[in-house]
Amino acid sequence: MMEVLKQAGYSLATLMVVMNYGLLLVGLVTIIVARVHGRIGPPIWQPYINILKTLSMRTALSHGIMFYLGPVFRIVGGIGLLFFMPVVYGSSWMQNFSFAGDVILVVYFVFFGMLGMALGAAESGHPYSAIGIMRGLAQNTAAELPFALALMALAAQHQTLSITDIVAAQQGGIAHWNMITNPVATLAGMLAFFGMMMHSPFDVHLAPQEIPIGPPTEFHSSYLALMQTNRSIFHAAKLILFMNLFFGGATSIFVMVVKTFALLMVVVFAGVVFPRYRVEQSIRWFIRIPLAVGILAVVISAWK
Amino acid sequence: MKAVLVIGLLLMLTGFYGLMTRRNMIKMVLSVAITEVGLQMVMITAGFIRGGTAPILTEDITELASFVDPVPQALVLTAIVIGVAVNALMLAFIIRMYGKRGSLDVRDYTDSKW
Amino acid sequence: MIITALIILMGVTMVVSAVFALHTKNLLMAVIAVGILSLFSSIIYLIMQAPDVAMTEAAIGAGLSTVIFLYALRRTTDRDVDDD
Amino acid sequence: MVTPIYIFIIALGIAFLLPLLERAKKGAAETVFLAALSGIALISWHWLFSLLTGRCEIGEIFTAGFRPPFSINLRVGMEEAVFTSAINLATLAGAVYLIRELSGRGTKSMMLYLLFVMGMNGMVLTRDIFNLFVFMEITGIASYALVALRLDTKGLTAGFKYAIAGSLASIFMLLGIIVIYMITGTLNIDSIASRMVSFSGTAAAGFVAPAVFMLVFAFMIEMKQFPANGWALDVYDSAAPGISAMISAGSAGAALFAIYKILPIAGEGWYMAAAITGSVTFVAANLIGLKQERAGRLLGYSSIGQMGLLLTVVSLGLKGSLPSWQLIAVGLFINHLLAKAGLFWLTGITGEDRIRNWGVIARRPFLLMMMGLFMAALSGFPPFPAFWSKWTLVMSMFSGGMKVWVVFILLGSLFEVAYLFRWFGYAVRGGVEDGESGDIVKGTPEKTAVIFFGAALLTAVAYYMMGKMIDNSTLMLMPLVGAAGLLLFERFDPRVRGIVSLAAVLYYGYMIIPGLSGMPLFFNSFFLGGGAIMLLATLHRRTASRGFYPMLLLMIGSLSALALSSTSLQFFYAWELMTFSSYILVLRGKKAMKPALLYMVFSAAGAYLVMAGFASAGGTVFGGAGDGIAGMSGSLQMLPFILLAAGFLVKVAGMGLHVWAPGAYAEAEDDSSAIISSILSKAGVLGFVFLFIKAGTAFTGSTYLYSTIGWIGAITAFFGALYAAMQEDAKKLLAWSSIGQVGYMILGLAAMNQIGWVAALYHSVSHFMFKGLLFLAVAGVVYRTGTRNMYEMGGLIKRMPMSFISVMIGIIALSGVPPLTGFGGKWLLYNALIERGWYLQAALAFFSSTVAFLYCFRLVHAIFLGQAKPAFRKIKEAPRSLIAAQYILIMAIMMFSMKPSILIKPIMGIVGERFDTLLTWQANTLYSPFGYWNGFAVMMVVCALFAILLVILLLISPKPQKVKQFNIVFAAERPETPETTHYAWKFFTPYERAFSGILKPAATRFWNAVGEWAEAVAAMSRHIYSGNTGAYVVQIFIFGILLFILSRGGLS
Amino acid sequence: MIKRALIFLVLAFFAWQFLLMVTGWEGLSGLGEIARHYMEKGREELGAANIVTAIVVTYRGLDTLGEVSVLFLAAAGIGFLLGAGRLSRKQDGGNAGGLENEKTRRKASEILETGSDIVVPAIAVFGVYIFVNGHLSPGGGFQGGAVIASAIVLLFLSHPFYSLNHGVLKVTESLSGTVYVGLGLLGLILAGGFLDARFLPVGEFGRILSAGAIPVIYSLIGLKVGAELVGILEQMRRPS
Repeated sequence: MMEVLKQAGYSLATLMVVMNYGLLLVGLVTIIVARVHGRIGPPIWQPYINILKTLSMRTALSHGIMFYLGPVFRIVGGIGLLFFMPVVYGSSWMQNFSFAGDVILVVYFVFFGMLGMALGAAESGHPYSAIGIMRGLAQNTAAELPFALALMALAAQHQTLSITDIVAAQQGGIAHWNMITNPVATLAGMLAFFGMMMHSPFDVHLAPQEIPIGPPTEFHSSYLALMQTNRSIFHAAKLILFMNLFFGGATSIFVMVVKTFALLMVVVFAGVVFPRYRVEQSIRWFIRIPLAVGILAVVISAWK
Repeated sequence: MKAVLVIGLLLMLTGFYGLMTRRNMIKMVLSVAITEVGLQMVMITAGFIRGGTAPILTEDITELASFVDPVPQALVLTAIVIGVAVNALMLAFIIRMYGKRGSLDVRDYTDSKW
Repeated sequence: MIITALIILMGVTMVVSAVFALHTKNLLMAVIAVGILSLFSSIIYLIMQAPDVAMTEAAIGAGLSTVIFLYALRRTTDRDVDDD
Repeated sequence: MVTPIYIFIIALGIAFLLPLLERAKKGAAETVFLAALSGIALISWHWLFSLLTGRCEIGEIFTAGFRPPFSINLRVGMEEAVFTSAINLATLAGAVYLIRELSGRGTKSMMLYLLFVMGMNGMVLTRDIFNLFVFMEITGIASYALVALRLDTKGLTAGFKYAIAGSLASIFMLLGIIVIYMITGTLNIDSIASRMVSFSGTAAAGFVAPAVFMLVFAFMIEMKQFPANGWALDVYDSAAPGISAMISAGSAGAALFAIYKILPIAGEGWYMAAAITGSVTFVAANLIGLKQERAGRLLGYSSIGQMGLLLTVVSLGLKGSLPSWQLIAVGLFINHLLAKAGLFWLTGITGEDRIRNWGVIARRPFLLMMMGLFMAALSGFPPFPAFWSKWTLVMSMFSGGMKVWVVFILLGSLFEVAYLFRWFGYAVRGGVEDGESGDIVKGTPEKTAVIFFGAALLTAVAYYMMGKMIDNSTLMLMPLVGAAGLLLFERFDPRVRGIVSLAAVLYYGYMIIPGLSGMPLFFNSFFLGGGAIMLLATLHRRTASRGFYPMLLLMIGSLSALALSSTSLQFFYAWELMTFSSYILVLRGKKAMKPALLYMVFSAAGAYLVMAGFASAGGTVFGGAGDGIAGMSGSLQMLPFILLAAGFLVKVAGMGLHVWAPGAYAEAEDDSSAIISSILSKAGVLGFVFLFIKAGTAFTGSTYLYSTIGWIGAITAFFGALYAAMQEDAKKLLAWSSIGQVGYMILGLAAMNQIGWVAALYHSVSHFMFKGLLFLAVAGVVYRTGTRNMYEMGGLIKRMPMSFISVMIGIIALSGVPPLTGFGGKWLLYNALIERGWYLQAALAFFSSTVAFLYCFRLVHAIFLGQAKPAFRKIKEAPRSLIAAQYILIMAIMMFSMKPSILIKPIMGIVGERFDTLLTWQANTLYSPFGYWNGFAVMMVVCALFAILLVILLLISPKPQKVKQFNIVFAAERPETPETTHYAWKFFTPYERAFSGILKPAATRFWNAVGEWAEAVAAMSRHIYSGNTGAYVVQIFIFGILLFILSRGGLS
Repeated sequence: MIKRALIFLVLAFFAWQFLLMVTGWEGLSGLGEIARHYMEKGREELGAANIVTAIVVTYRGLDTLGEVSVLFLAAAGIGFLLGAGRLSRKQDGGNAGGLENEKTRRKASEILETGSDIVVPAIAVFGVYIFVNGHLSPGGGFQGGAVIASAIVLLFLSHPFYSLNHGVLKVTESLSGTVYVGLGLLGLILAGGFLDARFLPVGEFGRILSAGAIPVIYSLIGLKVGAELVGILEQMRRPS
């Protein structure tokens, strides 16, 4: 029992670290995008301001029970993703609850949050919410195809599904990273990653929120605060997942920050130069090149 | 007595021909009748023995080989009666059908098909 | 020998009358032709040593059967239909 | 013993006397007539009984006081006794049925009928070839006249055609007989047969051959062989149904017996030709029957087909190629006799010839039930005689190496099933097309009684045969007994029937489950437990639900029997019972006519594949009695494996063979859908389990076969999910989902390792729970809203919160999101596939499960979220019994999610030592060679997070102001009609567009094309039956030429 | 065109088959097994001179009973078809030709009428003679019956309005048939089997009253056949 409680405490600490890191990253990305566009952009702590602002909102509307449950689902998904994954290799306190499950559990947890989000937004009864959800779901599921293949390629390569074991196998220098030892799988994974991070050009499902209405704006006050928090956690957690899978994991928080930041930059810079895809375009894109790359990855990995 | 055999078979062929080509139902029945006559001739030939006499015993029994075979004759007897009975029945059908439609053409009676 | 010739002669007549019966437009003639055919056949049966059959054929095949046909004709029509 | 001569004495004596009774008291003639028929029947039954009990020897009866061959003799052996008894029974019943018509036409018609019966008896009994001819003429002439009983143009024409064909047959017969007499010097069939042998190969053979040919030709015409059977069809079509019944049942049987006597005379060279002719007729008649729209003629095609089949059996039997052919022939014959007569009789009662209008019968449940029974018998469903015959036939043919024959016979049977059940579909669901809807079918009491008598007799014969054929018949009979017992409750309130059924299932389970172990235990607990829960859900029924509970009970019982079966026959028996009962359940749906037919045709095809599979394995797929599923091991050959796998793939709706499934699952009644989709779909899984156990992996080609099946499973999973996402209809969505989910199970099983099997079985249970839950929830929604289109719903969360929770739990479990049960199945599956090295399949399965997410969301969103429609603002929560069943399932899901080990550990035990042990438990963590999963911990973490975060949210959020659902802003305006803004129709359009390349329903198109092609061939072929007597004559002659060519092929 | 080709094909095929029969035909060189038996033993077994009759009535008696049944059936069938219901062409809207009514039927000439009055009884008596002597000379029940029927035909021709006494006909038809079956039954009870004619003494060869019950049976057959044929003719003649 003590073990569990101790682990829970450690995990909460990890959560705090990652959450703050995630919030900063969000702010940073906003600035970078603004600079690329030739604007100054908001300060880096803008996400904190946003959360505080929304938390202090006094008016609140509720459409029903799912309005509560949706954001909770969502954040459980985000935190769960983080909690079932080792953040720093070798660190005892940053192992979280990774003893409870392997990479399959982790990737399925991605859906948990998505589902909650979708349910909550849909209860609002606003058609744009539904459209946004539909787009998000459609695109994300399509991105899962190359990701699944990349995952299987890794499983074939390492004969394990345990993230810890996969990270362990990549220790000992950059030459051992899956990026090097299994470049095709990494490529497939990264292509999927673009979609999963929902950055441009795969950010069309966020469009309804740009029209001043849609899921995030329909949620407001504390609900929105919860969701924005989650967004940062979720973001960071996905980066950590990919870092663990393809880029040798991290042996310290510092390495983790460097690697995930680099990873994010790739996505952001790759994204800003492309125009936004429509949903069916992005789906088509995923079931062409990334799919082919993924299959190639599996074939090559299984061959060995 | 191959001549009778040939005649019988020729009549049968003629009957087949008529049955296939005639559209008049009475002529179809006539074709059947012709075929039957041919058949009966074949049957009689089958029982014929060269030099044999009719299978009717007399007081002074002669040697048996001098009779023709009586069995086919008995069979033909039956066949004739049955044939005529069936033909008569078919004609009754035709009369009744004619009563319905006023036609003897078999092509006018294709109500049930396919 | 004469008998064979007679049979052949009758046979030819029978086949001819059969063909005639099938081709004539007059059904009455057709029925009568078949009747004649039957009658000839009964003569042949007699020659073939089958008196019982000959009698039956003459009485039933040639006689009553023809009458039945004629009755049937009377109750329908004696006109033929077109064959194709 | 009463000499059978009295049959003729009674018939002739009474027939000659009847005219004198014309003026006698009314009813006297009828009484005498029926008494005479009864007397005739009694004589034959007396013989049959004495022979069966061994009280007498075969009877040889000499006439005229001389021994054969000098006079005509008769024989009553077993075969003769069976045939005359059956014929006399049918004709007696037929006479009772027809008595009003006959008496209305005067004594002449009764005389005709009496002599008709006598003629048939004579045909069976006589041992003299010319006497056979005479009796054939008697039968023939009587039937020519009887065909015209109604004196309408159609009947008269048919009688005339019949007479012409009969005359031709007798001409050829006489020509053959006289030549045979000439060379053998005798007319006695037994002496001829022995003497004919000596002629083969001698100089006389060249002269004899044409005569023998003509003899056989004549009997083939009498047997109505294709294509020389146009006249016969017109006869069945045109005669009064009661007469058609007698011709189809009686005189066809007598003709069959005649040819059975004749073929040995013709010699062995003819057996093959006759068998081929019979098969061609069987296939052709049934094929052409596909296009038939009129009941009488449809039955005509079926009759002719059956005669062809019987001819094949008899010929092959005589040839010595079919070991137990007598049993096959008698079974088929009696089955045909009673079932066909029964259907003709029903046609007579309804008086409706167009099958489209057979909806008239639906208002008479008793008649409809009789019709269903006859249909089942005719299509060879158990327990009817044809089932046992067909099974034995296919077994014998395979063991004799006659595979091609099996193909044709099964093909023909399939056509027959198709058109028979098309008709039955119209009867149940067709309604009445044009007018006259006020008419209620009236049958006179004696007609109804005769039909019931026929059905009862058929059942009795079925019971007798079943006792002879199947091991442990008492156990196998249980489902039928249960269903029949439930029929007694039909008049009670549906709830009473439901409770009785529930009690029956529970009691049966209580009796049977404690004695089981291994796979039978697993599947029985699954089927019976699941069945009980689903039965609970049906208790909301308020409608009459006639026949629902018996069929449901039959289906559950047959599933249990399937799992208990220890021989191939038992398995197939249970399989077919299940097919039939589930077909009826599907057909109960309001718009289920076409889907049910499709279901039936595909199921029948699948069943035939299974049967062929068993046969090709020599009938010994199961080792023998007692060797249940659990006890099997060893390896099969390639062919049986493929056949069985294909058959089971049909049942699990593997991609390409799935076209029946969406309709069948979706169009059944709502609670039936739940049962069919959640329980019945596992029958195919059971099939695969048992097949794979039996086959093992040792045989050649196994690697390719298993990976093929694995791929099919994966592709099925993918397309099932993809199509589900595109459905507008909630039940169709779930139906496609079921198809996809079963794909995972097949994939798991095909992996052939411990993890895969545990995955498949675990997923079966899990799928049962969540899919049953979803279907029941949707059933409740559909019950209240009256629509199945999701876009017509929306916002129901407020009105039906309980159902909403069910659906939400259901979809979380379904989509495989942790912590609920679905995840366990997925996790096990991926591990199994990785172990097997099937990475691509695993990736595809993974992708499928993400696509599953799409439809899951769609289901919950479109029904419960979004904007509510005004029409549904006031609807109530689903009925209590439905909700109760759902919450039982939810509790089960929660329990298994919390502690997966309580489900997985027993399953591991059941899978047992068959494979290398790969899975290990450490406390609550399940270890595979690749990863680990602690379901308990995951559940705890998620619950804790959920609770904590929910509390936080409640603490930090100010008291919210509740707004109405439609209180939304739309481009800065409050929409006037918010309900129109429910975004649900064509929800995943981008997906549809992106995948348009592979979303084309290729399989449906392919099968449609197959169907259309078959129908086109049928439509084309049937035009040879132009109704023109002249053309029929030409066809008869052409048939002669074909037969000749065939015989030459057979001789060489 | 195809049809003609098919018909030609059929005829050619059967012609070929018949040709095979003709070329292979050798004809009987002697009596076969059962024929020999009939010829050798027929006299002592049954005492009939006309072996064909012996075969027809006794050896193959069941055939003959069947044959009589066929005739009976045909008569019943014809009676059923033509007797029941009114024959009206209006049912199907037929037009020309057809049925004659009483007016169009001409009266027969006087000579025919008178002549037939004399000849008809004679023919009938001849018919009876034929079947009574069936076991001795050619002819028998069928031929005799047919002759009697011809007499009636003559009667019909000479007296177009003559109508038969249906009751008598019916009773003859029924009784002769029933008694025939009854005699067969007697054979079963008293002699060797159904239709065995030997329950009456075989008697002296060549006599009318010999050959067991053959003359009796054949006479009944004659009556029966005559009655049936007359019935058929009557039905066919009657213009409804």
